[in-house]
Amino acid sequence: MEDILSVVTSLIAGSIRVSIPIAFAALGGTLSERSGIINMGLEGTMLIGAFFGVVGSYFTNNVWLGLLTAMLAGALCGLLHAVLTIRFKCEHVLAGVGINVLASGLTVVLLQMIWDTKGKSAEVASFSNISLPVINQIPVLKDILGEVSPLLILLAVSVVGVWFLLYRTVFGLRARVIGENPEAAGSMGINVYRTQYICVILCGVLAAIGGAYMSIGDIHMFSRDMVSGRGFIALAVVIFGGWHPVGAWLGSLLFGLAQSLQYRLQTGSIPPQLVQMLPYVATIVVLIFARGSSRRAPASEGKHYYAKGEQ
Amino acid sequence: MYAVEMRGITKQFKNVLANSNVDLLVQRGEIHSLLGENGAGKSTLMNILYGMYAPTSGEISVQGKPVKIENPLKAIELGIAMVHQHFMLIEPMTVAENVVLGYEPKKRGCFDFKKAVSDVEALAKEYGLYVDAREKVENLSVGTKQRVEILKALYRKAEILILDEPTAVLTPQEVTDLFKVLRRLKESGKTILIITHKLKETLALADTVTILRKGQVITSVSTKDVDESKLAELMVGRIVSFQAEKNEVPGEHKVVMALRGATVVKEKRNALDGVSLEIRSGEILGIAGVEGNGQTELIDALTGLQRLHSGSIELEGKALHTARITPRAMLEAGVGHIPEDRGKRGFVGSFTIAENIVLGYHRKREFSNHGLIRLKERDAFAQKVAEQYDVRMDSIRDTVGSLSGGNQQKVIIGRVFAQDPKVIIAAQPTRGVDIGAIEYIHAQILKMRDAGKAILLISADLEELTKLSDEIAVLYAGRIVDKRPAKDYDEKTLGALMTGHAAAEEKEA
Amino acid sequence: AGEPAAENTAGADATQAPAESAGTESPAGEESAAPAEGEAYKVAIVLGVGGLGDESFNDSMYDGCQLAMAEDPSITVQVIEPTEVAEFEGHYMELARTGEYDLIIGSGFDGVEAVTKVSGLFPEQQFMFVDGDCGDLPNVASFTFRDQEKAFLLGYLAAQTSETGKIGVVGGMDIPSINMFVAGYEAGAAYAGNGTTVERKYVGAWNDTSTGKELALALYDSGCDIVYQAAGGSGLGVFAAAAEKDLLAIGSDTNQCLIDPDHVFASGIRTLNYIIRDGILSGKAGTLEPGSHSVGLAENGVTYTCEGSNVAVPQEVIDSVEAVKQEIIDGKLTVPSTLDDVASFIETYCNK
Amino acid sequence: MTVSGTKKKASLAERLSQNSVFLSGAALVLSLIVAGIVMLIAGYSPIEGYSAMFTGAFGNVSNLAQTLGTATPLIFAGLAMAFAARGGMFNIGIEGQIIAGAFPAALVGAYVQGLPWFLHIPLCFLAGMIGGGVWAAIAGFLKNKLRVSEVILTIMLNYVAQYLAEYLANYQFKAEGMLVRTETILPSAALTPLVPYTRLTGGIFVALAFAVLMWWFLSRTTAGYQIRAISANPYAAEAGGINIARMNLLTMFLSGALAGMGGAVEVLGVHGYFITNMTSGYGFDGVAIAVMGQYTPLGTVVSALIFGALRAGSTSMNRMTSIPGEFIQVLQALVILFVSTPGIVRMFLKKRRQKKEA
Ligand SMILES: Nc1ncnc2c1ncn2[C@@H]1O[C@H](COP(=O)(O)OP(=O)(O)OP(=O)(O)O)[C@@H](O)[C@H]1O
Ligand SMILES: Nc1ncnc2c1ncn2[C@@H]1O[C@H](COP(=O)(O)OP(=O)(O)OP(=O)(O)O)[C@@H](O)[C@H]1O
Ligand SMILES: [Mg+2]
Ligand SMILES: [Mg+2]
Repeated sequence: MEDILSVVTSLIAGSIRVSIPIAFAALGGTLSERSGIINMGLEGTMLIGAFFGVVGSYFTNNVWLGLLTAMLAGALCGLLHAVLTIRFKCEHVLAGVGINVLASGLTVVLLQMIWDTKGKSAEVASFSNISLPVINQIPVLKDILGEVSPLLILLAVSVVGVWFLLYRTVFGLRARVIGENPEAAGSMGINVYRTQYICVILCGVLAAIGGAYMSIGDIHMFSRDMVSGRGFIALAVVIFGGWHPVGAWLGSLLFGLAQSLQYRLQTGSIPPQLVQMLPYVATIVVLIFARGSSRRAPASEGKHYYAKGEQ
Repeated sequence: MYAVEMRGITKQFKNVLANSNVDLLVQRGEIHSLLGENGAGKSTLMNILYGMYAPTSGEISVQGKPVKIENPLKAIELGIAMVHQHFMLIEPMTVAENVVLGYEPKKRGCFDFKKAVSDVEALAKEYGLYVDAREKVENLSVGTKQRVEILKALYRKAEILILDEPTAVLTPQEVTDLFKVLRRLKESGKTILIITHKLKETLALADTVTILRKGQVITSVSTKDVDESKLAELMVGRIVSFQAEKNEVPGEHKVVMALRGATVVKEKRNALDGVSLEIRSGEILGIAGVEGNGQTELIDALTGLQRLHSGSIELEGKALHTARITPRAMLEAGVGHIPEDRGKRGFVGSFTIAENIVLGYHRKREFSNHGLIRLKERDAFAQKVAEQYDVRMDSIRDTVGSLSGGNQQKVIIGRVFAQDPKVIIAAQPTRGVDIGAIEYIHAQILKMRDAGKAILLISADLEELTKLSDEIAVLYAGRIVDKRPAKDYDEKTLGALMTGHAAAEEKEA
Repeated sequence: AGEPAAENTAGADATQAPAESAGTESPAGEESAAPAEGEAYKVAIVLGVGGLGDESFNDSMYDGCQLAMAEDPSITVQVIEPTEVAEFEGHYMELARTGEYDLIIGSGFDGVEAVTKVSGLFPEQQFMFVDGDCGDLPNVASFTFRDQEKAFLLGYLAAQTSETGKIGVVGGMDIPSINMFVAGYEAGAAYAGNGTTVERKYVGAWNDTSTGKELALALYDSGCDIVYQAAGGSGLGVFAAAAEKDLLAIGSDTNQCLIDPDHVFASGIRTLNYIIRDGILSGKAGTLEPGSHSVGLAENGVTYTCEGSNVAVPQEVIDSVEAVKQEIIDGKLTVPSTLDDVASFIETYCNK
Repeated sequence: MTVSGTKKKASLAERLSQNSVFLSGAALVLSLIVAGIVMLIAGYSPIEGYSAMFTGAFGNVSNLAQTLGTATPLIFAGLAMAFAARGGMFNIGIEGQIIAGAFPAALVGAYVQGLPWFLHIPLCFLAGMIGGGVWAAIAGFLKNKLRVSEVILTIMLNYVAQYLAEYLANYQFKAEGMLVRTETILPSAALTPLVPYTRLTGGIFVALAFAVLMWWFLSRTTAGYQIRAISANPYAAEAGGINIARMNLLTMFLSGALAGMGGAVEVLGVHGYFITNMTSGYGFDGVAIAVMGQYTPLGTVVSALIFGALRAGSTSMNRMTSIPGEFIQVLQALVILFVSTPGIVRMFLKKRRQKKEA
């Protein structure tokens, strides 16, 4: 009995950990897509975040400054994406693919310039788990959430923050309007571009935090291409979560659960590839059953908006 | 002093001169109508005034002050508001959110939804524009959507209101309501610029009319000094006949297509509720009704776009098997379809005229050979149809999206009529089309009738309906509530029946 | 520091090893005229996919080149980092075609076919190949490692060190070259005879540190107290997990005790760098013997070390591991190299 | 005089700024310059790097052949993406479909015996097309049935394909030896290099033929017409009697079949067997290639050739210089971004013009 309980708590704690980087990126993706800009560059932005988190932490020896560096780098990625797609009308998908390729190359080039290696950075100061008061007194729950990464708390704050931003502020209302119908927004005198810029930059920041969690939250270094496809999973989670911040979080948790289950189901008796496949098959199956609730994408997503006189 | 003074406005698009040295003078507190054929440049001129387009050259003064209107924000600041031809509404959001957009009430930095609702309700009450501020726009009827658009303008304290073809999609009752509102606005000192193709409305509502043709101003006249035919002549440059010739078609009128007890359920509600009708050869059956009362479902059912939940469709006396009711099967059975929303269902904007003229018929032997397109035959056919139906174009390789609304409609009409259909489902065939084209389209429809086709005509334009139809059925809340020969109706009773009043009254009586 | 498998010692041994046993002391009188001392000797080395910075295979190869250059300044090395397996053949071909290089070094079981083909086309060109068996080619000296032997010792060591009776291994991928490690490790644990069970998990990627960590955490959570990583870059996550849980881990390829001395208590070692160095030097001396050479514990091509770790391993445990090592060197034990062979190994050696 | 002179020049620049071929070329140059600057900053010589790259891509017949050979699977990947886009579908699952095509092609190549090459090779292609097509059609089918975005479906199916193929190549169909791969195909199924020791095989002609075929299909067949109509306006297409669900399925199948061809050509021409990780990012290159080629077959072929040259050139830069290969990745990213963003080049032209006028 106790055994089963400890298996379950370990599984849930694992799901939460696995979901953190994906959730940050998906949250960013949600924000960006709600304003009409598809960000395929989540993967690359996460990688940049992971790298610059380590760079900042390495040079300042302060993990919070490391996180700040990652956020700034993420903001730059977002800005690049925004300039390309909004100012220069680059196809959204392509801008994202470009950022992914760029991040993958650039991080290694910089890795070599700073640490003279192409594999991994030096070990740097990183976040250690903090003990949550009250929760660490409650049986069972303390095994799951008693000791958590401070970034998990930041994630919870971000989910609420993004939700608040989108659904409670004027800015969010305008962003959602733009995602649906930028022409209407423009005709009401709303500055479409500025709103989109802000959303995409914030998206970059969030995705970068997700990446930074992997490097200075989960382990204490950067290793090349360490994001390993999580940005694409986040992209799927955005859709899965119905373009809603809470949905994005729940979607990430669900994927985290499947992944965490996979890690535990690998016992050697079943070929591992078949187990590794599980989270991806599970996602498809969940989609099959959740179809009724699947909401539609923001109507103008991926389209270019031309303010008057342009074109 | 003029509320709006536009002088020497020229607008050059890539290869179209949309406005050429246009002068437009609008008195404060008047209702000023813009009239002109499709593509004459009316919308362009108004978009310039609203800051959506920058003019290539020309000057604008508002309330006597020279201004530069770089963007809609500037226009709003100047007290100008615009209700567009295509509504600029955010469908999944509430009325209140749509109205306050750009000038949202805030409470402690957050969007104050409650205040937005109460503001909108107060405004609606003040001007008699009833809407539910908490309702999502996607659930509203067209007329209500329009009211939302006007509320948007009033919320911005607009002094000058531009309306681009506001009546094209309204029922007579809604038009009457709208005009009441507009007159009230005029009385409260607001200036109104309105674009419409309907001469009667222009004469009834406007003080002054400016007529555009091919991007140039022909003249500006007071409505007191003109009548319908004079206006039409000014507009088209020739005399337009309004009286469509309509004679009884001789011979037996067989039932070609029939609907028996057709029911369509949408969102748990019977959108179409046991409807039965018969469409006979050589006759036009008109359907009158307010949008949202089942017309769309009726059209979709007859063209195979919508599955029936119960009831049946008969073609030439034979009931169709449910599985056979698909758009393709209906097309191949000879049911031609002129869709109500031409931009949505009617054509593929990025396709050429030739490609659009065969859409739906592209599989026919004439145009395809074992799955291969017979380009030469197709293009020759398209050329012939485009010429026959008077599509104004450079070449059949132009995209349909680049044509004016009237010409787009001609492409669709040509496509359907050229295939020698047995039945024609014509929905809003002249919506947003200029009077020259209307005249032409009406003549074509009657020609089809005279050739023995069975025609179902669905139109929001009661004048069109009574003029063309042999018989009219009134659709209300998914049912046929009344059906009589067309000559037995006048617009007033029709209007009342459509809104459900008369039916109830008659029942009571 | 009296541990016999200390890295430096191991290295020193290995320096000799290939020269002693791996066929480089070929009988003189080969036609290939050995270039005189001081004469320029050009080497090209084609690394494995993934390139430098893996702190493992490729870095070790590169280290070997640098060692050789340090020893003999007349040696120059051109390093090539392919990004995909499909590039190997093109690289070998181009390098051989130029005729400029005295020795071309290739690597990896996935490059065997390419080098076999190219060496056949350019019989005059001398090749050296590591970590892949090229068989009896006249101009290719190939070296393979019996990694299962050191993994065996690590499994044997881990089983004796474990307090929970449960140990784990995280492999990079379920592929034969990784399963060599896993098989050796499992067999070694069984050979300890104390009923220790082994659980294995695979990351499915070489750069996914996060998954490496999660898999290790899953192993620790299920009761393992030692996890062996054979997952390249992903293995770094295993060490992070060990630190978080304050449990033990075992490293691979190089002395990874140095990464986290408090938790990594042992590490498998390949002396790939020395093999490369000696290959280059004997190539220059004209004594590099073609054909396939297999190096294991006996040849000091692979070994293990606890050097640098702060975790104390009892001397009697070390002694028992050394004893087993000697058994393997003496050929009394044949360590299985595939998972399929583990069962029969246990049948033969453990169930008596 | 001078006034009219500058005017003429300005109009030339203006005309150039409308010419997409010129813009793409200029973007290419621009990305080379920017990547060169990055190299300089990192302390490498861009001149050395580029000359090695250029030699490697075009220097002699076999290098040129290498470029074309490298471009071959990229053409297929790009066409697959372009085709789906022309049918209104966003197929991000090309990577998985390449695997799904490569695997059956390898099996047919290895196990079907006694066929002459002119039957065996087409049979392998067919297997590849069906494999890739079916894999993509799964996404199409689920999209129709469940109204689930094909983006999620294809991303997930990429992983499923990868693990499934890894499993099959590791257990059911594993060839002897250390590699996780299938048996080597029979000689009758192998595409032999056109230029010895390069990756260039007859596959390039097959790829070009498929590009022409795609153009022909889209513009000359009713099915192609229907597919295009759906992506341009599904509502009008539906009213025109076009079965959208069926056509979506067809679009995905054919797109996947193109990707599967890419996998089959790689197996028959380069590896000789299916091996895990053989796709090496072709899928995402395919996305970039198709978008850069504006979803037209010709544009796709041209941008695939550019990518092929970059890849081939990078291998030789790697061999001939000490510049790390990652710079090529940076360069490739810049090419993607600049070529697909003609606005940037236009802005440069404008700036130049303004300077001149000032
Ligand atoms: N954004 C644009 N780009 C290029 N041409 C345009 C654009 N907008 C309008 N035009 C062209 O300018 C001309 C005038 O169009 P406009 O919409 O002003 O006509 P209109 O009088 O409003 O017609 P309708 O009665 O059909 O609404 C047309 O030929 C149209 O095709
Ligand atoms: N509108 C039509 N009216 C009369 N006959 C038609 C029509 N459309 C198609 N046909 C005929 O129907 C037959 C079937 O057409 P065809 O096989 O080309 O379509 P299809 O390929 O089955 O369509 P899809 O592309 O949807 O699979 C042909 O002989 C064609 O001439
Ligand atoms: Mg207009
Ligand atoms: Mg057919």
